[in-house]
Amino acid sequence: MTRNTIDQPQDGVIFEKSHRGRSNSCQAPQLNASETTAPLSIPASLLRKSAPLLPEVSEMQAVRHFTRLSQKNFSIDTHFYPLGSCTMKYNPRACNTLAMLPGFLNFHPLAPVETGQGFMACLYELQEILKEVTGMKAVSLTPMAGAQGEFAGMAMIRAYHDARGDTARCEVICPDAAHGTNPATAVMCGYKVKEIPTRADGDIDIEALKEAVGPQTAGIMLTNPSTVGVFERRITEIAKIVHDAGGLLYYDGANLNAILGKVRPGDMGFDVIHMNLHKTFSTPHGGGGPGAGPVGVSERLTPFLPVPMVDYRGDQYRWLTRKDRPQSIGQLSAFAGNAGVLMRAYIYARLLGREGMPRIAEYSVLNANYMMVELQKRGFDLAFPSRRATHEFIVTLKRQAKRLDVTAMDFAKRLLDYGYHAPTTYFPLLVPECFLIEPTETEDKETLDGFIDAMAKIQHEAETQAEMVRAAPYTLPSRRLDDVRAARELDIVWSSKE
Amino acid sequence: MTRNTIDQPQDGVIFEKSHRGRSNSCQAPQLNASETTAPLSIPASLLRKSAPLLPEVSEMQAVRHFTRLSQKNFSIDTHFYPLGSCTMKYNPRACNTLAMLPGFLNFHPLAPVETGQGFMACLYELQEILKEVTGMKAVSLTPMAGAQGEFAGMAMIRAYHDARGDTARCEVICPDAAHGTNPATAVMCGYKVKEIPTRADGDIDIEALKEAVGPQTAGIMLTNPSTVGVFERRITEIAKIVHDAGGLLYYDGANLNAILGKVRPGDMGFDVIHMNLHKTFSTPHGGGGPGAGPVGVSERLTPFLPVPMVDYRGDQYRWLTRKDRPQSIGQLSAFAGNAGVLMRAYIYARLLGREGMPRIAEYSVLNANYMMVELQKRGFDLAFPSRRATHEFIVTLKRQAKRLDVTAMDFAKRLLDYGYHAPTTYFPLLVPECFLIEPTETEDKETLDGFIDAMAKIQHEAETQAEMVRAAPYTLPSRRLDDVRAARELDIVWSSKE
Amino acid sequence: MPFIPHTETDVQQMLASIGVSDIAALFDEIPAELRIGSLDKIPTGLNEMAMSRLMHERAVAPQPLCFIGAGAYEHHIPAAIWEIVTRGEFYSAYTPYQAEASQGTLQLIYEYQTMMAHLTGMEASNASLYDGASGLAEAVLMAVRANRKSKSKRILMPATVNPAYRRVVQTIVENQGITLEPVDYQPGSGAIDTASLPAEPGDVAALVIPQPNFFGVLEEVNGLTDWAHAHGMLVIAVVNPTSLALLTPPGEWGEQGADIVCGEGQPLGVPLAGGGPYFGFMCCNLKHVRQMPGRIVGRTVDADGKPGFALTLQAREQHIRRSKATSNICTNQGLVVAAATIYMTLLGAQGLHRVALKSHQSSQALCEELQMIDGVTSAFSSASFHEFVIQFDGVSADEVLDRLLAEGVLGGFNLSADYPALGEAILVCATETKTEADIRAYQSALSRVMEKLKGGAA
Amino acid sequence: MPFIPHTETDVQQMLASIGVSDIAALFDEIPAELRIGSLDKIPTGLNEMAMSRLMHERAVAPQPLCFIGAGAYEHHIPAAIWEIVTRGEFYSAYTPYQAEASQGTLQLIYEYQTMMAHLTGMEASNASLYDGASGLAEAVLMAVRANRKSKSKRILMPATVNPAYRRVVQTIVENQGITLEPVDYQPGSGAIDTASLPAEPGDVAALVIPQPNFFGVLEEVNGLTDWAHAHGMLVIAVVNPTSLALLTPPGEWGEQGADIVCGEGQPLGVPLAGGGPYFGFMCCNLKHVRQMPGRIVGRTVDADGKPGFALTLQAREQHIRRSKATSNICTNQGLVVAAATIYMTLLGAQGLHRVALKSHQSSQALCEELQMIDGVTSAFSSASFHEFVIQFDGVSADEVLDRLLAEGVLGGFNLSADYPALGEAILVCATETKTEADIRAYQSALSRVMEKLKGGAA
Ligand SMILES: Cc1ncc(COP(=O)(O)O)c(C=O)c1O
Ligand SMILES: Cc1ncc(COP(=O)(O)O)c(C=O)c1O
Repeated sequence: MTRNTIDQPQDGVIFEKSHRGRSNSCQAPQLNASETTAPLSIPASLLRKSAPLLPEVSEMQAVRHFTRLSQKNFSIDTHFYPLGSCTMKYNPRACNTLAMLPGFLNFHPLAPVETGQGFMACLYELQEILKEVTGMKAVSLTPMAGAQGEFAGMAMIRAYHDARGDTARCEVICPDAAHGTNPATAVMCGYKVKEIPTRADGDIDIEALKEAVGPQTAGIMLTNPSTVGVFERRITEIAKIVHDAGGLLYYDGANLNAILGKVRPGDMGFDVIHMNLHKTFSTPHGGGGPGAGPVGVSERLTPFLPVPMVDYRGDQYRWLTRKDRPQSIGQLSAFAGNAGVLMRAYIYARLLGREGMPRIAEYSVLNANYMMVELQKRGFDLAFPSRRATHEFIVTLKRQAKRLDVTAMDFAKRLLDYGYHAPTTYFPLLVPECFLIEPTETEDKETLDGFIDAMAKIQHEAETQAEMVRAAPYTLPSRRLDDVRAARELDIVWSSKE
Repeated sequence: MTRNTIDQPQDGVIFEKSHRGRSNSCQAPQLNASETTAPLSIPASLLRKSAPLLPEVSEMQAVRHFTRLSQKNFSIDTHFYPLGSCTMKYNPRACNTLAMLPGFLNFHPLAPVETGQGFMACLYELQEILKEVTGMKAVSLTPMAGAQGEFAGMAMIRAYHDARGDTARCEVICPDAAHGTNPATAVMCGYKVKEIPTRADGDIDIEALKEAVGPQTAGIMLTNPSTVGVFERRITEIAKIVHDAGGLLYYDGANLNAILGKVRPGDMGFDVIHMNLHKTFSTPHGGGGPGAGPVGVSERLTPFLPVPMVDYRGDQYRWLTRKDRPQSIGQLSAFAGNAGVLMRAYIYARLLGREGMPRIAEYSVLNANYMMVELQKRGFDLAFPSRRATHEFIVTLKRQAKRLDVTAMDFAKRLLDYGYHAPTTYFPLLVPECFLIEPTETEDKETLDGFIDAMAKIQHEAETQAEMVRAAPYTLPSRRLDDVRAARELDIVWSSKE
Repeated sequence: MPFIPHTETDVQQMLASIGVSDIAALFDEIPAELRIGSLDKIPTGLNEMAMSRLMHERAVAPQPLCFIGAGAYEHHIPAAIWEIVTRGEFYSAYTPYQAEASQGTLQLIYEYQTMMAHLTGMEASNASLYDGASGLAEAVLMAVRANRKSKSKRILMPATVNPAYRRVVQTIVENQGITLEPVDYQPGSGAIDTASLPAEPGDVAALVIPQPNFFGVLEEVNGLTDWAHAHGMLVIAVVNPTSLALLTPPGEWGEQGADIVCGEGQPLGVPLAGGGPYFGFMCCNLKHVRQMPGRIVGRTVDADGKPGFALTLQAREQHIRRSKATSNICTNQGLVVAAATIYMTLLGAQGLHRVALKSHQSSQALCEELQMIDGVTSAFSSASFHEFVIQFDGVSADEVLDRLLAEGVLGGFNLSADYPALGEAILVCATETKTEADIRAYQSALSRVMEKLKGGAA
Repeated sequence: MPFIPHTETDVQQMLASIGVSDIAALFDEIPAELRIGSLDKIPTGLNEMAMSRLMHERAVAPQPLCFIGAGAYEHHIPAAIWEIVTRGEFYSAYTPYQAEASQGTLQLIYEYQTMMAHLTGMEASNASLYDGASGLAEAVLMAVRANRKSKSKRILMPATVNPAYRRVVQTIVENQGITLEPVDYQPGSGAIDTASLPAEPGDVAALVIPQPNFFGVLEEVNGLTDWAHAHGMLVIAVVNPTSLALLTPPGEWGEQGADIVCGEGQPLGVPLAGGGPYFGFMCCNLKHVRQMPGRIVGRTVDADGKPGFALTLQAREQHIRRSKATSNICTNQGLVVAAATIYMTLLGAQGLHRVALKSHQSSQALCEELQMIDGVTSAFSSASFHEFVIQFDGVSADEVLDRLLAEGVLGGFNLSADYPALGEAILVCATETKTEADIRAYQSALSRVMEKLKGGAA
């Protein structure tokens, strides 16, 4: 007799709760008589003939529906969520509350700057903070997520080569472990992608790199710590190789947790970096976004930064546009990017302060190394056993998959039953049956221990009742979902026929 | 393999998650050196020797703990909650959002009125609205819940008699169906309580009333519609009987939903009324409070109203205190009552407007009558089958209890499994095995039909698998709880010994 | 129709099922002469947009620097608190009568009870009363019931108890024949003079002891408690919960500790908000728990033997015991208690101690600064918590406060009406929200005001 | 330590388990010469109380009456929306990769897709792009991929498309060799003159059609669509979602409807907030769905055969297809989409229609009022939605706007830089938030300003 045996009255999609003619007049504007009856100045050929199918529900139905939907999610506010490369740390509630003060929400992006000085002061100071923490010369906040930050970075590299007339550079190098956005971005900037392999110890194959670079090399896209969760030790050498070949170095700074306040991409020799404020600076993931992907650059790329940026001179903050920065690659959004996300990151950065930043590195790395060692002690295989973990590390379940036919995905689903979100599975692609595990600094030791115990229990279950594990989860709003059918029998828009 | 078979990592009381030395420094003030080391001017004999046991958890642990706790509740925002006499209707979110604007939250209750004119304007207008809707001459908003409103009302009745030197009136009449707060309040005001019976048709036994009144009668406490969910048809006659005997009439207006904008207690002849804004005016119940229980009075009780009240003259709102109203029964709270609750009720009242109020009566009564008739059609017994329902009505499960040994409580618990909060059970006390059902106006027909179906299904279950029903619920965070043990083995404060 | 989901079709189907032709028919039991037309004096409904605009306009108010306390205190409120408390599942739930469907609220209250018991040093706590003042009234009623040694309805109520509380207690208890007898304070110290207490007070049910008292001054709680117990009285402590992180908990006052502890919970994460909703807390020891008013949550087990929570000892309450209940209280201040519980959780013992200490230090610093102004003197010599009284020499307190407001400072609470003997005096509060710059701002504003007023007088 | 739960004991136990002596040892793979000292230019940390005070101070800003639109629109936002959206379970969840643990987010997106498809008259919708401008860039890239009949990388981009959008598209598509070719508008009507379109446009991948266009004017979308299709182009519609409650949905433009529909979602319940986060929407028909960028949610069944939701068609995306993906987009604007979904649910078709109609009527009324002022003329004759252009005779638009601001009115967006041919002209918007009194207030402020400026000029 479980929760699932009785259909709950509030289940179903919102359209199934809709009732023709139900209206929620409290939210609609009142029209006076002349407004409803006056003939429209719009020609009939441009007018809609029939109303769109939108839900017709009461306000309470809506509140109940979406409140109940929310309860079907795992989230940081409810669960441990050790999703590697995603930095699911605590999102301080104050960042939300303060960013949503009415005075900030009402600021029109095209209003005179006098009406938004407090808002713009926050953005300006965030630029300064990010410069310092990355060791770059200048920062533009405008990219709206990591991938757009990557785009801005690669477009700047291209603009730089173009500005020097160095137009034969048509190739970008990426390690095979790179996040998918890297190659996709390079292509959006008109480049071809050349992959280079990762060595067994997790570092880049420097010999392969040497062979790959040449006059066709526009640049390289790297992450350090890399996406396999180790610090690239020969980074200075790599920088020299690429620079000597005339290429520039792009730093995918989606995950800065492990190095915040410890080592700076600018000091490693990188020319451009993007940051994911929705990871390191703890703005919420919101079930998929929004994020913010500011870019920082070294001296030589400064002229090319995307606009707008915020400037402070005398006693007023103002927007810098293409007019002020003629070599800029241009605008990436209609206004100033995901400003509200930037506000939340700013508040977080000020709460941390200079002393809080290295602490993040220290405790996120401590948590990752502790989990890595403990899981190894419980018999799990590490992908790079000779290395320190950074903010994350990789366990490979290849052995389990082969021997017991219990895959990483099965472990992942069973973890959900135990009340833990699964780690990142099957990324990076080069490690088979992998779990990329990132505990973050905001989790306590008891929670890490609980997760480690759950892993050990599932291992035991896999040995004794593999069938059961393969059919997990059991305790969630849905049992395992049929992805294949989702793609084959495409149902992406509800219709009442069924 | 259910949710309950695996202990979720976040279960347990907050003290079990506490860890000595864990601190959440972001929320504590910074002390400068002199502040921590300076010798205190407080004598050692008055200083605490050891720190109190409060949880030592991180901010995220706290957020996760209380977020997860919240998910264990039923609520209006998640469930149909037809709890009779409680008016669980939709609490518009705007009432909360707008009442929590920073400009309102920062207003100190003792600050000069200049700094809170907007706030006080709302309270003043609420007084006016409540006067109009109850038909009373004056209103004081200060009582902090229904029971305190009752207290204020009975204290005014006493003050009135006392002021006239009519001091022999020592008795208050209550129907046997009255809410428990009524007799309890009468006693707090120094009165003895005389109960009079309810007739089989739900009305008061007028003959018994006539016998009960006399020179000892201070007044009568009535609800109309009564707590058995019917409208007392001979109310004018009753008023006359009591008034003729020199007593006053108290109207328990906890539930005005059924008469809002239709008929007014003032017009029925009542001398004093309290209202539960947390019912009729849809301020949230908050898991037990806070509420607000304003009192309205007829002309003769006006001088005795509790203070403060809000006055408007010329162009400033100001507080009226004992100084302005020397015959007042006095203050009931340190400041002006549950002001934030009053703000929410004010917003709600303005959203409804004059046309919205009778609509509440119409649709809450429609919903109740519909459910009553449909349940009767499905074979359930009504307590007062000859009567119209008001905003609520009573089903008695006496037959089921006798025949199947399945009680109202068993039905109630099984309803939880079906995703419906149970109606009020075992109140009023005079109807055996009763369900007092109040759907409210904000529920749609599909929801009512769903509930009716669930009742029918449970009836069927009771007939075919009574054992199962008696052991419900099955799908909630807890199975049925042992109340007896809770009282016998009193555990009301957590201690680490166990 | 705002908030009403019915379509015309629904209505017709429902009426048909009931067997009436229109909604009006459902009101046919109401005598025709009682039915009313429209509610003319109520404005027509606004949509949310218009209402939102109106409220935003009304919420724009001057936001002066606030140094008023006098029972409601400005403290930092962590953002997490109200974001969680206003979640629908807490906000829109009823009293947890159906325990299985209310484990969230119930467990939270159990945790609250535990925190309050530890903070006050007592064995039990209820789930809240309306506010500090009415809570004290309930404590007085409880003391009269609970004091088995005494048949008296006399209560000793010192003049150092918040005057508003005394007024509320008077309103609530007078109809039951209970009398409140004053105990005076010593003009120099601002506290009750233990030495001058009567040796033969007669049969008295209880002594009320405020800590800190209304002047912010600390009472000699140990001596007072022992004296009261020696004369067969119960001791009712009225305390500021923040101060308890620093001060001896009532459970440890004197030889045996206080018997009933109550107070205003507002300082624990509740906004000023024009005076409410706040909440009253009440604690006692187990031997008196059956005399305590208000709800209580207990831990028990469910049918599977798993721990769970439920309301308990309900036989004390009006819905069971009716006219014999410990109080008429039903709805309490649940949501505000949820806020306080999260506040205490976020602060912890260490954080709350820092709040108390910082508030104390700030008010000490402010008091020293203000005394240096010509014409301003500190009224009392005793140690205080985070409030203090200053007296003005030859100028009106009202005038001073008005002028301070013009300078953007809410200077304090005027004591002249309640304590005429103090002359022109105000009660001033500084909590952890006040920075050194704020303190200087007050000091310099008051300097300017005093200079002008004295100059004008000269 | 803010946000870090570790106690000293925890740290020691963890270090011992790892087998190192201190945390510094965990960084031993980082070359020593790269390690840095302290971040001197970053201020020291503030506690939440201090930060909260700072932000409250910064949030105090003049709140003039706003008549600026130009891509970001002030609409009423029901309170329920952001109270629900900021619930932790939506706010702090990740992208729904683990479908079973993300049914809330997934179902919501499925519902969103359905609403957007119906609103635009298309068969499919993605789960969002960053904003309207970058969404248009993605639409351009998609059109080049999707137009099988054309090998061209030429796109016709009318001058009536928001200039900021055109700049963004330029930035994003130029590196792939795509060219944007302008199409001019008719000076009198403010719309593209269908009649004067070239008979032989050559091989072009797509025509972009804005509706309403940047001037607020309605384009002849039917004629434009048919012309484009007749010449083998795809049609990319850039639309305002509010307007779609009133105007022909792109799926019904001309004979065959638009091929790709995109636009800015901000009007659907998203606050102005200095420019973001907003979201871009994109819809198309099923035949093009595999060319669409961005996430898509599909309904499927679980192991018990019960309906459930999951991300689908992921082979289009970068994490699977890498360099061959339809776009590099990964993180999108999920939470803002949640807000828009709740907005559309609360408003319904009827409510949204009223918002559109009221906005239209308000702006019409305002336009008429303003034109009556001496020196103010309306620039265009065509029908418009909720924005319009006015021109000033002999006075500078900047000057007018400055003086209006001094009167508490944000008068509009200055067009002079983007459209020098219009002279001194501004784009003005009025939505349903503007009352008759607001309209009069603008009218009289502008009258005063014009009088002064003209007087000064004379
Ligand atoms: C290493 C890495 N690079 C790039 C990205 C892309 O960032 P976004 O999702 O914000 O576009 C991510 C995150 O998903 C990432 O983990
Ligand atoms: C009929 C009736 N009277 C009085 C009350 C007491 O109101 P409160 O709980 O606000 O004190 C209630 C509600 O519980 C009630 O239903």
